[in-house]
Amino acid sequence: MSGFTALLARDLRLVWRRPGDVMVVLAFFVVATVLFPLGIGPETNLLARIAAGILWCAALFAALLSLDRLFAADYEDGALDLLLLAPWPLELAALAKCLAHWIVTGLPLAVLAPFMGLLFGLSGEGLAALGLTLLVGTPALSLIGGLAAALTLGARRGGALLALLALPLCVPTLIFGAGAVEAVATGGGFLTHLAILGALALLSLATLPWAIAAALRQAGE
Amino acid sequence: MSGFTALLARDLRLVWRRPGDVMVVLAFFVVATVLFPLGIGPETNLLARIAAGILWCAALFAALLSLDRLFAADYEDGALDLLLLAPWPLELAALAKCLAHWIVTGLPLAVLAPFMGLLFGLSGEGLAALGLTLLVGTPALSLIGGLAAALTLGARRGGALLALLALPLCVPTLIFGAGAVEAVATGGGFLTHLAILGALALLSLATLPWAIAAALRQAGE
Amino acid sequence: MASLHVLANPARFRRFSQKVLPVLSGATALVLAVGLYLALVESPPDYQQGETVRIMFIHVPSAWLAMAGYALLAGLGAALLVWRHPLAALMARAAAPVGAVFAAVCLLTGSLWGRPMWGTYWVWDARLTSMLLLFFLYLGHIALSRAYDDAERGDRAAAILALVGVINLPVIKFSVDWWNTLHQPASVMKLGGPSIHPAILTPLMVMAAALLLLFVVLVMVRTETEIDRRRLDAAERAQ
Amino acid sequence: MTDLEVTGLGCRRGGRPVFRDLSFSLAKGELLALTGRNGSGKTTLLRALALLVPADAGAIHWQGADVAADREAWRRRIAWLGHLDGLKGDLTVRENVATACHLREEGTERVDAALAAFELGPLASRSVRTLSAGQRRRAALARVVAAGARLWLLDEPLNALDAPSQAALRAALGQHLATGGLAIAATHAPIDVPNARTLLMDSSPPPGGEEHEP
Amino acid sequence: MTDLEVTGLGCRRGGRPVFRDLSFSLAKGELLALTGRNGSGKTTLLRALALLVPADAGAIHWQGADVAADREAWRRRIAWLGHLDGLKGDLTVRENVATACHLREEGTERVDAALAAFELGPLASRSVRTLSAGQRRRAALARVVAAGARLWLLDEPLNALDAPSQAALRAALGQHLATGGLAIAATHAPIDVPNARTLLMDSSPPPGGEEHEP
Ligand code: HEM
Ligand SMILES: Nc1ncnc2c1ncn2[C@@H]1O[C@H](COP(=O)(O)OP(=O)(O)OP(=O)(O)O)[C@@H](O)[C@H]1O
Ligand SMILES: Nc1ncnc2c1ncn2[C@@H]1O[C@H](COP(=O)(O)OP(=O)(O)OP(=O)(O)O)[C@@H](O)[C@H]1O
Ligand SMILES: [Mg+2]
Ligand SMILES: [Mg+2]
Repeated sequence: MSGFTALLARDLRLVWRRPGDVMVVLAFFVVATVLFPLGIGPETNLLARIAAGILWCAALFAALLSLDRLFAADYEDGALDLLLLAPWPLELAALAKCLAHWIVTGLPLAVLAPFMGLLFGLSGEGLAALGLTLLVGTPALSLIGGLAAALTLGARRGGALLALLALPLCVPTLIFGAGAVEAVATGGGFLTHLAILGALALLSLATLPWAIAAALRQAGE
Repeated sequence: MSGFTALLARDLRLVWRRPGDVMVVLAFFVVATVLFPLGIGPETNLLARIAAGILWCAALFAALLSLDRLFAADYEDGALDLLLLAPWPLELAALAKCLAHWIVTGLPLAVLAPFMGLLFGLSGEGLAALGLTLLVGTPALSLIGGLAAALTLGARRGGALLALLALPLCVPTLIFGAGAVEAVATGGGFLTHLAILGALALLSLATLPWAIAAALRQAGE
Repeated sequence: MASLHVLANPARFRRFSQKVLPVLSGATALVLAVGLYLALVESPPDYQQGETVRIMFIHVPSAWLAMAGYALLAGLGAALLVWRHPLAALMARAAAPVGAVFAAVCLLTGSLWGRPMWGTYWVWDARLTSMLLLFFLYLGHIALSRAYDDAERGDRAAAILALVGVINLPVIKFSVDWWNTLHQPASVMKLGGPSIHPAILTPLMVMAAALLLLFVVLVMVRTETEIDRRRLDAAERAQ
Repeated sequence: MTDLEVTGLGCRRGGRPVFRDLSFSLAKGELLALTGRNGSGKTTLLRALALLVPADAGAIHWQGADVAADREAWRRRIAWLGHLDGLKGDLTVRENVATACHLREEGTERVDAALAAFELGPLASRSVRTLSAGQRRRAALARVVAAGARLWLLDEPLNALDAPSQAALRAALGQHLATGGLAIAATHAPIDVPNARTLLMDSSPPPGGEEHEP
Repeated sequence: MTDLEVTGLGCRRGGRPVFRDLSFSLAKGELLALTGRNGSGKTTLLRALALLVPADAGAIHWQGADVAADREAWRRRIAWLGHLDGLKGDLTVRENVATACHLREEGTERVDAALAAFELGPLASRSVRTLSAGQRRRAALARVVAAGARLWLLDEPLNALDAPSQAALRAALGQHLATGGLAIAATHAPIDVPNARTLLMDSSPPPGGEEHEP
């Protein structure tokens, strides 16, 4: 078994031991989307108008809330040292951990979101756009969040401030994700948006594993 | 010095040592609120209409995001045992920790929110209402979140579970907080809402420290 | 109260439930059959809503039982925390998913009903929203009680949550009512007001009794399962 | 005269009984060293004595009174050193020790002596995060000394200490006992102080006797 | 024939030099015991040898080649036991050890023997979260044994172990050395194995010699 597979399998198994954990993230997503109508008021037209933004925001929050322990657990129990000492590239380890996170959060969120869209009265096409953009956009969120999680490990005072830099990195993904759904609502096509989202995800994939690995090495010192 | 003061001072000092942590919460709040104008488009009427709900929701999420380490840090480094063994009521310790959390998140959020409200085109009166309701309402959020944080100690996937537990309980505060700002916008008085928010905060204050202490004792076993 | 106290012992509960369960199950089947007959065959279609009115006979009792179920959880939580009844934890564990299912049934039947009635699966109505929040409270309870390796810790944490939740339930309901009436006074969901015709009221009540019995049977069966599971754990550990 | 009297104590962890029917008593100036196999219940016993873990059965009496009756008075009498150090990485050594005193609602007049006892003077204003394992353990021990409690509950206090620090611990313990204190310490290495008695926790049911987890 | 050759190694932590100009060499079948005061740099040295902490100066050679040249080959040669156990509480003991082997891209054929060496058979399917401190430490040691690496780097391996487990560790170390392995262990207690040499880390600048934190 390659180390990459082993790590992926381990993380998925850890989640499998407590299947409730995935449910919790999804439940959080549902609760969060419900909170916005409670804050804004129950007018159906208004809600349909802002549904895309709300659902994408809630997905971001759900991803972020489940990300903060991504590396911290390994850091605190010493398992991070074992990853740093594994005889294969740390970049792959970073990728495996982000992939495991995406499988247990991004993927289910993309499946669930269209159902929540129903509550907000989105059209059928809008629902499809929502699911697709989330499917394409969430890998970038997992990677960016993974970077923030790695940067905030341990002692460095600057860590928190660096995370502050990572947050705005999510903004483009959100804008194009929410924008795609709205484009559908206003009669436009969403393929351009989807392509841009895909490009963002690929860009993250091509750069962030290195950044995450560097941050993890810092934390190991 | 009483134990309560000592604990409060310790927690504030810990935050003071890492001011970045507070900055991240505030930055999160700003990013989350800025996102909506970006996603929804520049229709001023619409934005002003939903401003209260968005800002209150964002404040709620920001508060929750920072809550998950409230007791977890003490739990993991063994300092919780010292609190459990302190010769004064644990309920006071719970209160001190929630108060410290409020001082470093609720209070700055209440100060910052009116500035963000400007972006949404809220009226002067609406801005005042926003700041005041946050000032009165956020203590309840800190206490409810504190309970969720204490209940999830030692459980995995703390952050998301915490939010799932806390969010439904935060609904009344959210509704009256956002409602107050909207009442101002529609010409109504917001003092009733403020009074209800105050009542909610007092209700939390009167009940939750006991629940938190009970949850902490469980965690110490 | 004294008789309840006797049941606090899991072994005694077993003996009691083994005697009572067959009778209770039979009664449930009987009342359910009568109720379904009354609801589906006997009662007239509504002059406005047509045949879909029959959804109500499931929908409304489910709503009641979901609410009663949470009160039961809180009571069991208090019993666990204050009197340390060992059975209370097992019963709460058994009851929470049952209550959640009734809440889900209420939500599902309601939104299926909403489609023909309101033309949409969902509106942000106060009653709907507060039932949704109750469902979330159930979810939180279930997730928390299963979040620990040590089942007893999960039981007690969930008990604390149930107590706090039940204090908050009226507050949530009140605030949601208030929230909705401000923006959307008197929504579509006004059927006959309190004056329901006996032709509808009778099957409704019989169905409510049937589902209540079903609730009790389910909780008892699940409690027995929980007792067995704990026994098994203990036996394995003692080896 | 025995100050501490433990009778018939029993505890379980995760549904498994860890020990049953444990009785002992301890008088002024005495140290009880808990030894036994890994998993025999030393940590559990210490936590039960501190009332952190509820006991299944039995009672703990201090000078004749049940300690569960007045928990706060009991907590004032004990100082705790766990497996974990209980120090805040962002605070300095002195701040950590002083805060612990404040949290007990006591003054900080013993802090300097306690730091000196473990040669922590030069490290006093370093933040704990930058200390080595043994330096942290010493800071945690200084916290115990500064607490000025009658009964010390120590879980593997020798862990990570170098030889001179072990001697410092022995000296501190000796002085604590000489001034009428009591101590209970879980340990795998002998602690050579006068008036030390040993309680061997034997693991019946054996620590490895369990089978599969459910 | 010396396999490991360390020359002129120097490290700093948080801007302070911890040790300077450290040289030693180690041959097949030898154990190097690192001793010295708390804070003298034992942990730092072990981490530097594993390339977890960058060295200021000096070089580490394995059979003549600089280890920094091929980091992955070097990592394959070492097995690590840190202050922290590096175990996942939600996995069982066996799963933890097996996963560690997989992460090294190795098979799991040595796992059973490693568990047996530390009497972990009966605990193998308990989840680590429910173990006592010493039981966890034993699981971490089993992980090291199962790794099948040439060089063991152990940071205070005796911590929290009871006497029989200490003997088990000694036996495992003895066998590792006898089959041509090398080991470096930071420790405060003597490890009685044949072929053990001791390196006393003396703290110049003394561990307490620093002043205020910058
Ligand atoms: C998801 C959607 C729905 C939810 C969550 C929901 C929830 C509830 C709840 C909680 C109750 C119990 C109220 C009480 O007795 O205090 C209730 C009763 C009732 N619901 Fe619904 N409902 C939904 C949809 C509908 C629809 C579409 C209709 C038909 C138009 C409907 C008709 C009724 C009626 C007739 C009652 C009994 C009225 C009464 O007690 O006076 N519901 N519902
Ligand atoms: N993260 C850090 N930042 C700054 N200084 C550190 C850090 N970690 C350790 N030090 C300092 O480096 C020195 C060496 O620490 P190290 O942990 O290597 O000591 P050690 O010999 O392992 O001690 P012990 O026996 O207590 O484990 C100490 O003076 C310590 O205070
Ligand atoms: N949280 C827990 N849940 C379930 N079982 C536990 C838990 N903590 C400890 N145990 C079990 O209880 C028994 C006693 O553990 P305890 O920690 O008291 O042992 P100990 O004597 O301190 O051992 P050590 O010398 O290793 O520190 C062990 O068999 C252990 O596996
Ligand atoms: Mg122990
Ligand atoms: Mg060290």
